Amino acid sequence: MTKSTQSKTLLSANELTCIREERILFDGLSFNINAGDIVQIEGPNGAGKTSLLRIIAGLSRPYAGEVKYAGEDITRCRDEFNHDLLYLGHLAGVKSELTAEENLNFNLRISGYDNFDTTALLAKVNLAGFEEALAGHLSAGQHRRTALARLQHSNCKIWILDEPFTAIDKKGVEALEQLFILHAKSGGCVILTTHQDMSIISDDILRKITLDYRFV
Amino acid sequence: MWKWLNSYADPERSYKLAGTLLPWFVCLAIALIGVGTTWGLLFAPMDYQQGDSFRIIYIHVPAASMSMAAYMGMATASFIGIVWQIKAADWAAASIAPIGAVITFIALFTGAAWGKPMWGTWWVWDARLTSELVLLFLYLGVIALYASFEDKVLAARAAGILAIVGVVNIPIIKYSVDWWSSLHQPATIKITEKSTMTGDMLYPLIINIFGFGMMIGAITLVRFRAEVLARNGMRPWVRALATQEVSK
Amino acid sequence: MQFESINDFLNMGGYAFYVWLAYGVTFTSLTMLIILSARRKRKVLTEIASKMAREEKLKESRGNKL
Amino acid sequence: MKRGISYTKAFTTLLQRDLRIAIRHRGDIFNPLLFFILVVTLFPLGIGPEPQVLTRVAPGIIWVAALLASMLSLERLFKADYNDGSLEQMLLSPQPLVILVLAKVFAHWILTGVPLILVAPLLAVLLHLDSNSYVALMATLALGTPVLSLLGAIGVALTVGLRKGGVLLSLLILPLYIPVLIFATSAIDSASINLPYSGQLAIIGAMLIGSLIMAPFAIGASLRVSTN
Repeated sequence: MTKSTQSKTLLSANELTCIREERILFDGLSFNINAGDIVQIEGPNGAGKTSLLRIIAGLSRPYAGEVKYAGEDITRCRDEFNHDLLYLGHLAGVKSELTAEENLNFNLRISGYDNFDTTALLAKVNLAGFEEALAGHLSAGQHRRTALARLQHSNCKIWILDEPFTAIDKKGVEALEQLFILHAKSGGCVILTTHQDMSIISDDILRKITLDYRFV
Repeated sequence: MWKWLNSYADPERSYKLAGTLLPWFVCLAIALIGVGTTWGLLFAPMDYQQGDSFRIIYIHVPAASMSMAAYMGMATASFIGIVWQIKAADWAAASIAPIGAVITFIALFTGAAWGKPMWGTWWVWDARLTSELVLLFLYLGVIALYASFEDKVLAARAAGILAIVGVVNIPIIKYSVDWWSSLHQPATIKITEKSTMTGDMLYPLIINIFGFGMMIGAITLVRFRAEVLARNGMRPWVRALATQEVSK
Repeated sequence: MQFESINDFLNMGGYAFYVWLAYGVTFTSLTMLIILSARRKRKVLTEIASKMAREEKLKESRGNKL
Repeated sequence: MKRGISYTKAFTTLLQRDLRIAIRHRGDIFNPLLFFILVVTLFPLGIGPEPQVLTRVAPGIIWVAALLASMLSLERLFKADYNDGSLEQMLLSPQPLVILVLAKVFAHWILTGVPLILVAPLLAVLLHLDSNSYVALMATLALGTPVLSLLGAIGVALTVGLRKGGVLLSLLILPLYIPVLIFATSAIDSASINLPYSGQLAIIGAMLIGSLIMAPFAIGASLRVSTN
């Protein structure tokens, strides 16, 4: 925490309000996310964790307030912001008609990368030998790993991950945690939600933003 | 401009502003339509070709011209709502849509009722009627789209995009329908022959056109007020109104 | 005045059916629209009130559990 | 890690992916085509087999069937991507959304519009279309079906997040198809009586250019609303 407060602000949320079906999920929510931060959004089901992540990623528009990237509203500098953003939602964005390799290939290409070794990247997420398997035939965990393989080859500073550990085994979770720490140390930030306890990322390096379930 | 708009974007203020404007619109609408219709029905001279059936003009033409104007108004409101993110504009657009649809229906129906004595059949694929029919579909599309989103903030944006797409297309549709009808049925009786209208026939028509405009404005204000309340149900001032209403 | 008598007026030069049909339908549909629009405010407010009551209940039951 | 690919590359990458998926899922190509053929064959059964009557109504039937087939097939344009999260990734990719949207619509047109154009002469034979009109039929379909895809994609993008899309979609987009229908059938009619029809073609061409320029923005904005 102490270290990160001095470093550069990557994202700042300013008085965010989110209303879904006439119910206020949160309002007046402000925070900064700096380079080097690993931030966990926590709260009970229905508190608006996913909604908050989607607002920060620029997928949803807040009812009021704004998210700023490099001092500018993200809806006004989408191209620059998207260049620095890696978002993985509940849905992995993996096509079941394509093989693991084709999926990764496409996802990286469309993010602008041109030069990479899919086999090596898939091996890093323990999918060696599954390159040619259709994603639809993979198990839930492998399916998820196919999506997560993108993290292995990313120079985006801002990672926004909604439940990244779902369906991932213990060893896989540890590997991911290590990857997050590495990413934070190299000047990036990770914003995530999870219901699992993390073993390597201890509370002293983890920042938490807590959302409460509200009735009104 | 947008600073000025923004000061009215505060829901409570726009609710109250609509409340202040409402009586004026209502009075003007009643007065204008009252005068225009009485004049048109009782005092305007008979058309030498169409006889008294032409008196339908005093509702058909105002409805037809206002149906288009209401669509433009709705699309403008949507555009303001989408570009400047002013929610009051979204609510206004949502309030106009059903009114526009009813007005368009009136234009269609009166057109048909006029067509029967003139052409001997209820429906002719005349350019004006066909355009009105398409306009009705456009309205219904906007209304249906707005209704099918649970989240009304999204609903307004989606319906707004559709309304704007519609506005871009309306001239093209209108042009193509006019062209098509000239292709398929040359020179039938045009039901609104401007040149033969004398002043005495024309003035009530113009009065009624303005009257219809005012009436649409008045109904829009009524619906707008309800829409503001519905979309701001979580705000204290609306809740206070709700408590008052129930205890009454 | 274009018409000699009330009957003459109602007859509309033989086009009574079409003219009055057009005016009638216009009048009815506009009246219906106006009534429905005017009623909306009350409907919305009662809905909000009942929602408030529901929330109150929910809050109480939650409060008891915790 | 160098980054940045050209627009062309982004376009072709997405185009290739969509074509590859469609080839692995062939039903998606054939169903709308089958629908097109079936609708057209129903008409002679409905209005009688007299060649003169069929010749007269053939342009209209083929074009209305094409509108319906195009609309039917469009329904799935963004559905799968929406359901598996690829659409979100598209919206968040650093590539301009307009390019990606164009690639998707183009892929869809190749898969459904082109087969439609290819099978149309066959149906024209069944409907005794005037022999002068074949070129006009093909030309209007070639220019008109992309317009249908582009305009339709707006409606699809607006309804992709809704559970009950079908009927609503037709209400949203069929009115927008009217000008294409009018000018296309009139071009074919003109051709059958040996009149020039380049005017109508030019108008459809103008609509194609107009929708190519404007529709992608509307589609992009609609997708942002739908994924909200």
